[in-house]
This record gives sequence, structure tokens and C-alpha cells, in this order.
Amino acid sequence: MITQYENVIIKTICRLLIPFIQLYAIYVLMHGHYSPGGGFQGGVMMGASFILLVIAYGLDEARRRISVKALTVYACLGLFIYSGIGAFALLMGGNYLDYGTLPLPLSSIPKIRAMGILGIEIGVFLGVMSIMIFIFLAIASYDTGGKDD
Amino acid sequence: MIDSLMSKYNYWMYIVLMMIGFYAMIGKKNLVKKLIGMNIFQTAIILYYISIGVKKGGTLPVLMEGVPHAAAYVNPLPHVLMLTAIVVSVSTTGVALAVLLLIYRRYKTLEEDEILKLMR
Amino acid sequence: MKIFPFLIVLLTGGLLIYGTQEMPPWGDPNTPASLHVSPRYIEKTVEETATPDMVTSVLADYRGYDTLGETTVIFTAGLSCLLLLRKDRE
Amino acid sequence: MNAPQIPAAILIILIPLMTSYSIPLLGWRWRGAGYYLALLAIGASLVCSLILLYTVLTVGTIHYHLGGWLPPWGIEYVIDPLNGFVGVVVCCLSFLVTLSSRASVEKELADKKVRFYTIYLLLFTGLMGITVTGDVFNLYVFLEIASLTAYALIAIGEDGAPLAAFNYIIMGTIGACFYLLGVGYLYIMTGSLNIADLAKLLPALYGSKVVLVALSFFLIGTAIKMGLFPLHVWLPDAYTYAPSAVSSFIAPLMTKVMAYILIRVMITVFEPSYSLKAVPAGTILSWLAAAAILAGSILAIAQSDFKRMLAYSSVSQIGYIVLGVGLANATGLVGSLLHILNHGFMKACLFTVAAALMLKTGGRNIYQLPGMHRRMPFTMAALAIGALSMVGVPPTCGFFSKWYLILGAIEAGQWVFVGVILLSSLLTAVYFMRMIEIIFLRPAPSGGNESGEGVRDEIPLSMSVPLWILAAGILLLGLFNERIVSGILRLALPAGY
Repeated sequence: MITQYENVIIKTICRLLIPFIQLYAIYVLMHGHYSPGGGFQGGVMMGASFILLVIAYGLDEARRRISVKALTVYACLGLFIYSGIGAFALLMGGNYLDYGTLPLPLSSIPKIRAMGILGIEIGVFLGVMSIMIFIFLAIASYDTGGKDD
Repeated sequence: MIDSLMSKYNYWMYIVLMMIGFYAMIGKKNLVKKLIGMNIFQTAIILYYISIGVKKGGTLPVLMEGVPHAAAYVNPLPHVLMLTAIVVSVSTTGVALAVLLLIYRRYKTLEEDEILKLMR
Repeated sequence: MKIFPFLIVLLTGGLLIYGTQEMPPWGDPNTPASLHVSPRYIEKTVEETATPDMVTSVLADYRGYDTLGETTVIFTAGLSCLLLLRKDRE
Repeated sequence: MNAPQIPAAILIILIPLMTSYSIPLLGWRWRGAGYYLALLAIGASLVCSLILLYTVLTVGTIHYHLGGWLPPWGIEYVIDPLNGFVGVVVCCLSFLVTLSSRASVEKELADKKVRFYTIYLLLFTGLMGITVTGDVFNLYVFLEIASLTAYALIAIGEDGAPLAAFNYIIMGTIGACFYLLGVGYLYIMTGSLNIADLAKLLPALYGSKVVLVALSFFLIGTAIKMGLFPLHVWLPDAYTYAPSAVSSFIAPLMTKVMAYILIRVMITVFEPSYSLKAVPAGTILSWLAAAAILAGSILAIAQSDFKRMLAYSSVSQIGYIVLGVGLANATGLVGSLLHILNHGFMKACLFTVAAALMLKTGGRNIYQLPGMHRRMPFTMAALAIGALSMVGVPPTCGFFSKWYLILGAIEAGQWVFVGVILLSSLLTAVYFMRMIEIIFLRPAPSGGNESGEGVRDEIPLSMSVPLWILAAGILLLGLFNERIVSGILRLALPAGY
């Protein structure tokens, strides 16, 4: 079990760093169309920022900020966004995941497709972020007697 | 001869790496070492796929203005496949670690032969 | 050094190296892998998906279904860890 | 796009997939939701698979282009008679097994059932995804979904389960990685991942060493995954220690779907004239299969644990399926496909009986069972039907697949395999008849459970109805096997086979 580690330097630096890590994660997500990046990479970074929080501040502090319940919602929501966009294309008369049929007010089909890609990247981002924290929390707190927080 | 050697050594290196992992998976008695071997094995496969996509003189697969011909970029498909394989590898490691925790909680050791002794 | 696993490893490695003999040389731009399917991803990515990063366009559009499977894999892994190490909320 | 793009082809995956995402959310309010949602989703998939099979048989092969991209670039789903058939088998068995799982999950996994059913449904999705896909890499992704869920489900079982699951993780990952290597070796030579496209490109490359290595890695990988004899070491422990609901789901389905991958690779990706005849893979497979049949049967005789005995019998039955492939003729392949169906039903029936025994007695030792036919007469009758079918007594379905396999072996001129099949039937008879003798003929122990003597203590209806459907299915499949063979399986054979 990871307990709080009393060190002002570590705590202060983490407090300073974490917002920038998260900002960068969102940048990587949103800029995935033009540079290497996307939902997975961004999601892993976002998850890593929370893991850094847990390492610096201990599990109890982290529990106050993130609950397994909220993470489950995020994970399921992310996957729902992904498969839902695909299923919406199915409803609009296209094949599954055929973003070209989405009713978006854009001038051309490629642009609609790009928006579809962004949509599913956001879904992947949410899913990967919460699952990374899931796996870490489940393994880090295994000796707390299997109690859900 | 030396030409073919030079053009293939890259594949051989990944095979050697893969076999190191494979040996750890089937030869080691410590369960964590097996898991580490599994990671080496999967990483070697990832390296192999990435080296399929390499083209000499090709740059990274982000389209530049005015250079639309395929020879200028490395093949993006293996990269995509390996993103999937990396995620699979991470997931397998996660589940395997969770299983290892269960084993450790029950037997208080991760040496396979000691566990087998305890199971009798 | 255990002899039996070592033999299996040698055999597998030998088989893999045997296979590399007829592989196209490393870095050759004229391999089937570079000529058959992938050129379309490179040349049409902006035209068809308005996304210059072709890894993203292949990942999320051309082969988007793989990515759904991949996200499901990681979802499975997360839930499996919780299933193994925790009880459901009572 | 001239092919019919019917949405049932994707709904068969999409419904269970989206349902599995919603179970954790609904599970907070209503903990019993998992069972009903899983049942509903698998039922919907069953309907879709029946529609697909009907369409395939009447109209022709279905292609479904995911994302609207044409095949070599995008991923496509291809449903032909072969995987239409396997899809119906998987859906049908999953539905029945899931229906029966409720009581045993309540008993063994009551504090985990929400997540249990999520993972359970994902396992089903993975198996279906493997079945319907027409892309080798997509197959790998769904193979990993199915494997990961199976690892987790096995690990939550009883005492030895985590170690069994860990061994399965190691072996399963080796198998999946070998499959992935096979895909990589094919990709470097052809540049394609689509099965139909590969089948078109590969004949020109049949002389290549790379393709030969790819084929052998496909073979080793799938052989590990399905537990073919020398590589079966993970299988008995995994099946024995898994929770009963899980072993009755995994045992009939997992290895069958892996056998489907083997058949798909040998028959569709490669031409059978290359993969089975030019390369001696057919011979190697059939000798390994013969070894598996005998070794599995002999090891099964040595067991006193019911589930472990069934697991070793699975090892032997997988041998039958692979033998049919290895014989490299139409009759053998028909026998092998029919055995996928029949063995699925038999194993589902027998493992459900094992789950029933775990539910009612808490033990699995077959020497503790005397007099059980008084306590659970209907369950034990189903056990008898399943056992007779495993032995291959004529009116049951087990006879007919063995019949086709024997005919195939004769056609191939391999009399050794005829002898192996007959000998193994005898060995199977030994271990199942021993069980039947203990249960039906031996007097119940007079001590201890005086009060329980002769008292009817049947399993709940949610378990006995699917069990009886399975048992009746064994008989009906035997009676209608001719129709299945001529109506579906003959169409599933590749051209010129």
C-alpha cells in the first residue's frame, strides 16, 4: 500500500507538474490529426498524471479525488462514445463506423470523417485514461482487503 | 553474401531478442521472470513489425505539403498494428500482475516449484 | 541452463531465421508490404479523411474497427483486474 | 459495393459489446442485471446468427465492409457457410450455458457477479468476433479479447485457479504471439491482411520459405491455443479449477473456436493442396491428433476428479477435430466440422452436469457419487446421454461424427487412424461406463447421510431446462445429422476439395 510520503519538494513539484502533464495530454489528443498522437497516447499520459498524484500524495489522498465509481463511468462512457458513433453511422444508413454518413454541418465528407476520428479519439482517451488508473489502483491497493472505495 | 548479411541482421537481432524472452517464458521457474520474458517477447515482435514498415529515405508518416508520393514516407500500417499490439501487451501484463498478486496472497511465494510443493 | 527449454528455443529461433532468408532486405522501398495496400493510406489520407497524420487516419478510420477491439481489450484488462482483486460494491 | 450489406453481420458483435459496457453501470442499481442482460444480448446474437446462416445458405456469401472501406484497405466481415455454421453453434451453446449459469454463479461468485457477467459477455463477443471476421489482424485482436477474458474468468476459481490461469496466460500469450508472427511473416511477403486477398496473393508465393515459416507458426500458435496434445499442459488445470459456470462456457466453446481458426487458416488462407498436401502439415497434424486422442483417453481414465476427467477427454476430442482436418479429404473435414458441433453439445451438457454436482454436493470426486441417481434423477439421465454420446453409441450425435471420421480415414487409406478411433472409443467407454456404474449401480453409502437417502434434490429450473435442451439436442443432432451435413457442411467445403 502506498502511503503519503512526507517530502515538501516532491509534493510541490508534483503539484506544479500535474496540470502541465494533463494539458499536454489533451494537446496530444487534440493534435492527433496533424502530428503523432491521438487517443491512446493522450489517455496514457492523462492516466500517468493521476498515477503520479497517487505516488506523491498516497492512496488516501488519491481516493478523495478519484473514485472507482467515477472511473467506471468514464471507461464505459468512453467506449459508449466510440461504439455509439459507429452505431449512429449505422442508423444513418451507412456501414458501421462509416463516419461519412454522420449528419454534421461541414462542407465535405473528408472533413466529417476527420470529426468522426476526433470523436472516437475522445472516446478512446476517456477509456484508456480511466483503465490505466483502474489497473494501477487495483494492483496498488490489493492489500487493503478488497474493499471498494 | 555480405550484402544479404547486412540487409538481414536487423531481423536476426529481433529474433535473438525474441528467443531470450521465449527462453525466460518456458525455462525460468520464477513467475515474475516469466512475465518479464513475456514482455521481452512481445516487444521483439513489435520491433519486427516496425522494421517491416521501414523504407530507406522515408520520413515519419505525417503528410507534408506537396509531397504526396508513397515512397517518401514509411509504411504507416505496421505502426497502426503495433499500437494495437502494445495495448494488448499492456493489458496482458496488467491481468498477469493481478493474477500474480492472487498467487502471492495465497502461497506467499512466486517460485513455481515451491508453489507446487505447497499445493500438494 | 535447462536443456529442454533451450532446445525448443533454438529450434524456434532456427525456424524463424530460416524464414528470413527470402525476406526482402531491410529498408527496401519496393517490398510488397510497401507497394500493395499501404500507398493508398499515404496518398489518399488528406483527400479521403482530411487528416495529414496517416497513422491516425488508418488507426481511427480505415482500420477503425481494430481500434474498437483494442479499446475493448484494455477495458477488459481493467475490469479483469478489478474482478480479480476486488469484490463488487455491496 | 454489390454485395448485400446486411446489418445483422455487425449487430451480432455490436449488441453484446455495447451491452457489456452497460452492465457495470446498471450493476450499481440492480445487481442481478448482469445475468439478464447477458442472456438478452446473447439471445439477440443468436437471432442475428440464424439470420446470417439463412442468408448465406439462400443468397450466398455475405461481405460487410466496416467503415465503408473496400476490403484490402478496410476491415471486412465475411460470412460463408463455414463460419455461419460455427457462429450459430457458438451462439446457441453460449445461450444455453448462460441460461444455466445463474444458480452456480450465485453460489460460487455471489460477490463478483456484476463484473463477472461483463467479462463473460466480452468473452462471448471475442469468440464471435473471431468467428465472423475476414481479416487476419482483426482476428488477432478478438483472439486477445477472448483470451484475456478467459484468463481472468479462470483465475477467480477455487484454490489452484490463479496458478492455472497464470500458466494459461504464459502458454496463451505464446500461442497468440506465434499467430501474430505468422501474420507478420505473411504481411512482409504480401502486404495484405485480408483473408480473401491473401488467398489470392499467396499461390504465387508457395515456394517461399517465408510462407512456409508463416504456416508453421500459425499451426503451432493455434495448436497451443486449442490444447493439441503435447501442448495441452495448461488445459486440464484451467478447466478443473475454473468456476463451474466458466468451465461449462469455456470448455465447449474456446477450443472449438480455436479449431475454427486452424481450419480457416488451413483451408481458406492457404489452399488445402498446399497447406495439407504439398507441405506435410496434414500428416503431422493427423499423427499429433492420433497421439492426442489416445493420450487424452488414457489420462482421463486415471482421473477421479469429474471435471479433470472431462478436461482430459476434451484433449482427446480435440484430437478428433484436428484428425479430420489432417486427413485432407472432404469426408474427414465434414466429420471434423460435425464434431465441432457435437462435441460442443456433449461437453456443454457434461460440464453443466458438473456444475450441477458442484451446486448440490460441493464436490467433484466421482467415487462420492453412488446413489446420485435417486437424488438427481433427471440430471443423471442427462449425464448418461452425454456419456453415451461421448462413447459414440448410435442414436446419439457422437456416433455420427466418428462415423464420418472413420470413413475419411478409410478414404485416405490410413487404417491406423481407424484403429485409433475405435480404440479410443473403447477407452472412452471405460471411463464413462465406470462413472455410470458408480452412479446408477453401486448402492448409496449407508452411513452419514441417512436423512438424505433417496430424497429428491433436483437442481433449479434455470439449470435443468438448458441441461435438458442440451441432452435433447444430443439426440436430435444424431437423428438429423444427415440434414446438417448435406444442407450446411457440404457447402462449407472449399472448392475442389
